Amino acid sequence: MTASAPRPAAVAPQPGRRPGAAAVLEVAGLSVSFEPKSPGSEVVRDVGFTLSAGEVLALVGESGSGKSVTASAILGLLPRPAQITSGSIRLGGDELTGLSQRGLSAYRGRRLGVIFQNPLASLDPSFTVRNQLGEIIRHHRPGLGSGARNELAAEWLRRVGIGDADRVLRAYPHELSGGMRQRVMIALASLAEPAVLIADEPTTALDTVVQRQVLDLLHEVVTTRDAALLLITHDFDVVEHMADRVVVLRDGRVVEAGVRSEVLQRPRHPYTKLLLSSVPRLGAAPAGAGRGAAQPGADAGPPPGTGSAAASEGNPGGTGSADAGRPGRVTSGARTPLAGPADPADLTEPNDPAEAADSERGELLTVRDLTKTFALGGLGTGMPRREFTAVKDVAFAVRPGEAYGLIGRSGSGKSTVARLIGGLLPATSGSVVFDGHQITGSGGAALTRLRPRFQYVFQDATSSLNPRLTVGEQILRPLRRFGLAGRGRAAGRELLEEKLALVGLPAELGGRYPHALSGGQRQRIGIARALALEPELLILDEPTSALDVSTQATLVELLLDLKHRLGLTYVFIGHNLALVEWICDRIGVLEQGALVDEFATDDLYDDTRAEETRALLAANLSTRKAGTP
Amino acid sequence: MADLATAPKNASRLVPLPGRRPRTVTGRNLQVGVALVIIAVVVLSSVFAPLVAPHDPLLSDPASKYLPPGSPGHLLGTDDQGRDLLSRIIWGGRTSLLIAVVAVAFSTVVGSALAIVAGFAGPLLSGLIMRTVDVMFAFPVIIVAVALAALFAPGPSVVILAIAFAVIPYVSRVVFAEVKQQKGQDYVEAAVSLGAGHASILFREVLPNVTTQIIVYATSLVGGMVVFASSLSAVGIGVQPPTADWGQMIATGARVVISGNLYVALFPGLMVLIVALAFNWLGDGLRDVLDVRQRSGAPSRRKTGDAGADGRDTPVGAAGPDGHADASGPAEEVPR
Amino acid sequence: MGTVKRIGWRLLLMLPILALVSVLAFLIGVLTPGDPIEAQYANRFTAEQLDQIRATYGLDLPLWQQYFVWLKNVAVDGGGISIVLGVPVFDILGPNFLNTLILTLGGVVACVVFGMAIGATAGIFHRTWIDRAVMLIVQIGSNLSIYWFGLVLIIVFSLQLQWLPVGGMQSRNGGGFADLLAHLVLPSLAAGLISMLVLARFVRIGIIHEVGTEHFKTFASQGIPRWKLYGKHVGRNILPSAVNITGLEIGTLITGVIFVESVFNWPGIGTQLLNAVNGKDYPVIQGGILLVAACYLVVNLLTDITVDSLNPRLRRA
Amino acid sequence: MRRIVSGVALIAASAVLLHGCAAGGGPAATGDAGEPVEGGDFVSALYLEPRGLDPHRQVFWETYRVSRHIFEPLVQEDLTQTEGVPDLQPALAESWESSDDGRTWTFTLRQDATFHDGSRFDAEAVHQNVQRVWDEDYEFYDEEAAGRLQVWFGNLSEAQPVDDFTYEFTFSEPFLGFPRILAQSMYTLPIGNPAVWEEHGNDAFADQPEGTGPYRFVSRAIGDRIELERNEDYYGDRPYLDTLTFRIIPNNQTRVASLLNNEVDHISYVQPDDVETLENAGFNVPEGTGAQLIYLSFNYDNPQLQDERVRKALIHGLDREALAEQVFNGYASPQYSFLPPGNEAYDPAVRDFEYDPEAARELLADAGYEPGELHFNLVVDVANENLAQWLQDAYGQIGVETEIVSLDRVSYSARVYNSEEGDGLSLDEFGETNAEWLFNGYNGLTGRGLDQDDYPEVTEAIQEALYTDDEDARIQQWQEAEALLRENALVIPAVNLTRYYATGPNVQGFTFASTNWYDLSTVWLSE
Repeated sequence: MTASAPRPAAVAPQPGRRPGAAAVLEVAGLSVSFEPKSPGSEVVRDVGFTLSAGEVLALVGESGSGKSVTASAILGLLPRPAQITSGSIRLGGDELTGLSQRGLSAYRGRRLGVIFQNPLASLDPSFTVRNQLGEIIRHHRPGLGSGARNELAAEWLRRVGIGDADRVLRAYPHELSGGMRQRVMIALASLAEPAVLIADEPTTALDTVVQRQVLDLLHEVVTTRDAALLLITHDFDVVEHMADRVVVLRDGRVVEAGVRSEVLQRPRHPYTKLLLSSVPRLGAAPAGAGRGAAQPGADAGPPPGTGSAAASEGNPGGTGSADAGRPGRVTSGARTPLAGPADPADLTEPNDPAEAADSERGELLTVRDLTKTFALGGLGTGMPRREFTAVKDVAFAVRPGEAYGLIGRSGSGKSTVARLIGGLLPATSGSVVFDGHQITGSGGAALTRLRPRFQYVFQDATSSLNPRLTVGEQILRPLRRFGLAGRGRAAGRELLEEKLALVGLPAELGGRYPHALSGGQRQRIGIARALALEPELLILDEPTSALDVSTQATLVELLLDLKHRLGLTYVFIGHNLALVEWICDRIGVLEQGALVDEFATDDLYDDTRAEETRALLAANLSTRKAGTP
Repeated sequence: MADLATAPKNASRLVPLPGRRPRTVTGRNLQVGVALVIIAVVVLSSVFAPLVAPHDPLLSDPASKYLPPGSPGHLLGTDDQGRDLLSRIIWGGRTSLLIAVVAVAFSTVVGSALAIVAGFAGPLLSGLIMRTVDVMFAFPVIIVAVALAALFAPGPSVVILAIAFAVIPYVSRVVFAEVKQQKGQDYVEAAVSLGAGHASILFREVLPNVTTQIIVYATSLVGGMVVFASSLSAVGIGVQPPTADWGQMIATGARVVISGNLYVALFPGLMVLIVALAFNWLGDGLRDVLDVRQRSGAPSRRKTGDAGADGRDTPVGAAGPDGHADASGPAEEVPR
Repeated sequence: MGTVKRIGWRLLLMLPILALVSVLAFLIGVLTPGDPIEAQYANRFTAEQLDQIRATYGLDLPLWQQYFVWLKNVAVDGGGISIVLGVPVFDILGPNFLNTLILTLGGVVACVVFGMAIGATAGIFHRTWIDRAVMLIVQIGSNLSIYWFGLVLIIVFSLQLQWLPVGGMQSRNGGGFADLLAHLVLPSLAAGLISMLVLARFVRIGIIHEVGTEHFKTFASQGIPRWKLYGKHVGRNILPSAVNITGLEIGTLITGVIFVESVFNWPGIGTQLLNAVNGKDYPVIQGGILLVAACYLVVNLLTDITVDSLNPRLRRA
Repeated sequence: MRRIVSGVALIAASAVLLHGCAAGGGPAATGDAGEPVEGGDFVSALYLEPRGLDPHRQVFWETYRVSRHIFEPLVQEDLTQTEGVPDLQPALAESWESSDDGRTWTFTLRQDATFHDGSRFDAEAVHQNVQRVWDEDYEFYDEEAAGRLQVWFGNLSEAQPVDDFTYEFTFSEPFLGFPRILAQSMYTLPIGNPAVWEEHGNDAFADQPEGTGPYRFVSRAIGDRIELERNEDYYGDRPYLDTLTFRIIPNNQTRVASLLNNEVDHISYVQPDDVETLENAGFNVPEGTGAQLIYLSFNYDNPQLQDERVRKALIHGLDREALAEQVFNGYASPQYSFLPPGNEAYDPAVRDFEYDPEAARELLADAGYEPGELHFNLVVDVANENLAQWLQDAYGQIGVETEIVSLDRVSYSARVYNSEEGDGLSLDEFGETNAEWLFNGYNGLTGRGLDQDDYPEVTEAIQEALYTDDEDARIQQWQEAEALLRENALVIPAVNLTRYYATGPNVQGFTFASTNWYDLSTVWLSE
């Protein structure tokens, strides 16, 4: 797959930007180190940029790029051992480096405001909103009486789009939704009308739908007051949506800087190019190679394995031999609808005619009326007992060779559905039938025998690997359990090499412990471990959401490639519509535990889509860019 | 900073902390080294007390009582019976260490077993065990010791049982929290998904992840229990005279403090302190050495335990000030 | 409503615990080897007379009846007659319990004041030499034997410096509140030592955690002065845990108080309990155990209620 | 070296002091600071918690050291005497006489005494006291008290008032020692106010003890203190001190420190190691010969010790002079008789089996024990642990191995009366001034498994002395009985303490009496 070219940045709302305006924030030659005494240990090196009034500057980079440390340094909030080793930070012409905390406090709030990433944590949980806003107002405007303070607070809440300001003022943070809290946070940071607002990943923790509202609000708040915004983000969609100028950081250094359109459309630095190409784009998928040719014909029953687009990047090392070693597996993807009953004898016969019918209809996985209820509180917890229905009456089917996407906002129940399908969680009611065999409610032994045929890849690769075992052991152990490991140490080593090669990892990684691997490598191990049992169905529970965008891209390509080469069937859980569109043939949309929409990926933009689907679509920043001039 | 690993969803992005600094590690190494040397010296001299001790610890010589430290033949002086203090301290190490180690080992095994059962049992049994542990947790140990001493005659067994009562709830909670935390890790579900059975998950997946914590925790407890046992002996419900025991020696020495013979109580007290510190340091060191994972510190001490099924959505702000990676020393402190 | 219900629920939970403790306390008396009557009187009495004396103490009844006789005694006249001292158990435990409460309170105050101060110092100066020095002291302190520490305090402050009395609760001429305070200082310090250091560690970690939170940075980024941040936001947010820890430490504190009583000759329940153990005076042991257990449960309940009331999530629920 | 020199000097000094007192005949054994001054609050530190302040139930000596200031007996001993047998003095009885057969004792009571509630002391009051401990038909008959007094009042056959102020006891056997028994501290009959128990019951008496004594009860906080105040209506000599406070300070060091810090004026049970410290600091540690006997009892349930040769060997093996010097720093005198100094029948000249380790080893060999073969437990009260350790060492030298079982006071009593296998010797302390104490002590040995039928001549001699009606022969009979007991090696007398109390520098008129209690009504505080 080649990088999908960034959509022409439609002319973003051009706020009152005065190109020649004086720089309100100038950062020059900034270096920060956690070990100031050892040279070369800087985590931020020689970073410089300027920010003018009315301007939005995005500081972009992946984790570890130093963007957050840079922001902390500007704020004078570096954690204790970290120090600015060189450079200058000028705010409205005043040098901030070298100022004491007391000296800095004169600038804070009044001239420099911050909005943090996690709205759930950036308000003090112990005080009401009124108290917290009041404290800020009292600090900046000590003369104000309490009535006037309340009035001002309420006014600001209304300004950030909170209708019932009185209720919100009385509320504790936990009583507000995430989006609401971030609005309060914006009000709080803007109260003193600072010349520069720094927003550190302000929407990362928010749902896509809310994310867009908050970004728009932020933009409005900043530009109407002719303030400047320094936006810290890893998300190019956000950059594209918000920024006037962009600074790209990598390993603490600026790799590229410039006007947004320049950087996004004509990136000069290869790293920027890589990042941009890695961003999944809505609507880009059909043009790209990812989803494969199978997709259009999905409804008619897939001819799996015939995908034309083998992964463009290929598999680093050894893939060929791996495939050669298991010729049968390649064709297994092309299993006929009747393959279920014909499968190896160790599987139980379908006992239910209806289930047999499922497999005859060509469904590898059939979900019927699936419901899951959790009990909360109750005896001894000091909380009243209540029930919470995470999933209700969900039904769908997945055909062999298909990639089925499940998408929804956080809390929509998509992960619960995944875990129910994966047999990791008992269902409250309803059934999950895999290739004619009941997964729900089936006993331990029967389920265990079935397990090698459907595998699960977890969202958090770190957590899904046992930290005390070498990754090799973790891959081989299930093989031994099912008698697939062969005999002798050499056989094991060979097998391991093969499994690792499948996901593009060198064999020597097998001897390592998970903590010695990078995030991307860990997820590859997670996939290798799942694939080692040679399953037909892979349940992918947001496998890339914890990864940086560039890592995500390579991983997605690996998944697509594996699917084609091994003829796998996927159930892919995601919250990023673009990513799901990229990977999946069909998509189901969950809203509050119910499946509200289901469609072939090509029909995503259809007018017949459910409201929730359209909301998700509308919230996507790149879509809006695409749709609105 | 090279690790592009996982960005925990809720973690603050503004303040990425670097990994442990090398200088601290050498500091730790030095600490562990000192601790090991102290423990080795004390353990070896206790084991070989008959060979090492210059005098019989019970041999009294009334003619030479209260010899000050540095007297010829009596490096640390003599006590009210004219017994050699150094020899008594060396022999006392046998009693004091043995009691502490046996008590901690016993409590660790029982406490861990309880916790693991609770961790893997259904809510009813688990609740029963952990609520019982809760009740035991803050219950004044001294009352238990008093009751035990009333039931049996005062002696080492009373001390060991009292320590067990004191320590089991701590161990159980630590291990339970640890088991819970491990059970919450996806690798357990991964193992289920990969066809592992209950026993396999317990013994081959979770236990290896918990044992280190148990060992580290137990190690750090030994020191505290040396101290606690010494206090019990000092108030007369522990080791009885004339057996050489540090707590006993403190109590004996306490009788002559006002007469000006401070050192009789001073040396055994210092010994208790030094050995306890050494075990603490060793525990800290072990934690660093054995911890292949970069995981956060000791588990929560709050009594409500886990938030339950909805714990996934609990915001960080509500989690309280524990579980922080920067906890120095064990967060769980046992009374002494 | 919810709060009342929670408290009611907790009260209800206390009952079986109290019943269990009472049965245990009773059994302790019964299972104690050695017959206290014989120990006291054997040399002067015939077997017949001994039986008579047993009957006066109700020791001739079946076990379960003895339990209820005992419960009645506890309820009606405060636990029967001490075998060793020949006076009602209540007369022994009542006043002494009050003294122990005073010392425990002193311990709590020492624990809270010094624990907070030490923890705050270390926490605020985290990652500086001050933090390291304080934590070293904390570590050393945590490994001190309370009994020995009390002794050292006496040597230094009473014998060498002669600032404070060596022991007891009041001076020879009685003396007022100031006199009581003077007597309270050293034993409170010794009794509260371990708890104070536990609290200090939690406060320190709490502060470090709170300073790392986004809401701390939110207010710091608004230029609110540090002292105000620590005083209001950090303080308020670590308060529930601090209260919780202090509550949980009551058990430790009581243990400390009892160790300390014997060093400082504090006329408290611990001294009486240790005496009673030595004297196999089980009416006193039973009464003492019951009293301390009940006290512990009440403190626990109060702690829970306080912690709940400090938690905005529960306050509104 | 310094220690010994100053110790010698001190002994000499206090000897001079004692001589001075004896010569002057004054009551003051401590200090000589001119005329007595009235007033002041006196604080004494006790080392044990007293039992309930009930005159008929008291056991521990610290109990009656307090209660004797509240309750008075009919007859008392002269507590200002520091040496020899204290003389008997009238107390609530002005005079007493016995019938010729020594079975009937008639007491003429004083008529000016009142109880602390103002009610009159008379023969009826005495009768109610007697009934309480003796008359099973009396509504307030107290089994516990009766049990305690059984030892002396067991033979009481009749007791009644003769008139308002005359009271008569009739015993079934002659009982010449009765008046001195009445003057003792426990198992006897100090007079309490019967109105109290008749109103509140026997158990409640100790909560509001009332007697006729020079001080009245104010309050008690167990574990802390007992407070008494002067009885302004006292019929006898007005005591100097306004109040007496007895603080309970079991910790030896704290007790000494409290004295040193002027927190208290007086302490009991001074440890030998503290004597020098106190004296150097200007405090008085009076020397006396009060009945503070420490002796070792054999456990006769242990077959090894039923062998007289073994018992003799154990006496031969004990160097009592060294014991007094090394364990008690010389503040104790070696004791060779079961009767302590101060006892009516005490004879300082008698000796049992002198220190002779060689003889001890031979006796043991004779009894069939090679060195190291004889092995038993030394059961001691924890307060005497250091002594036990010294003994362990001493017996080791004659080839006897011992293991120390150190117990608190009450566990100790329980253990010695219910000995366990292997228990050999136990360590006891006591002593009274009456010759009858030998009977009491001998009975005590039966509690250690001694069968009195095994030593008929001893039993007989004691019975004879106890029930003699020959006043002139009485003391000699007791001495003969003691000699028999001693020859049979039935007990090992060890030492008698010579230092026991310490007082502050301004305490005047305190006497280390030759019994085991004291009188504070003659004490005053100088400035």
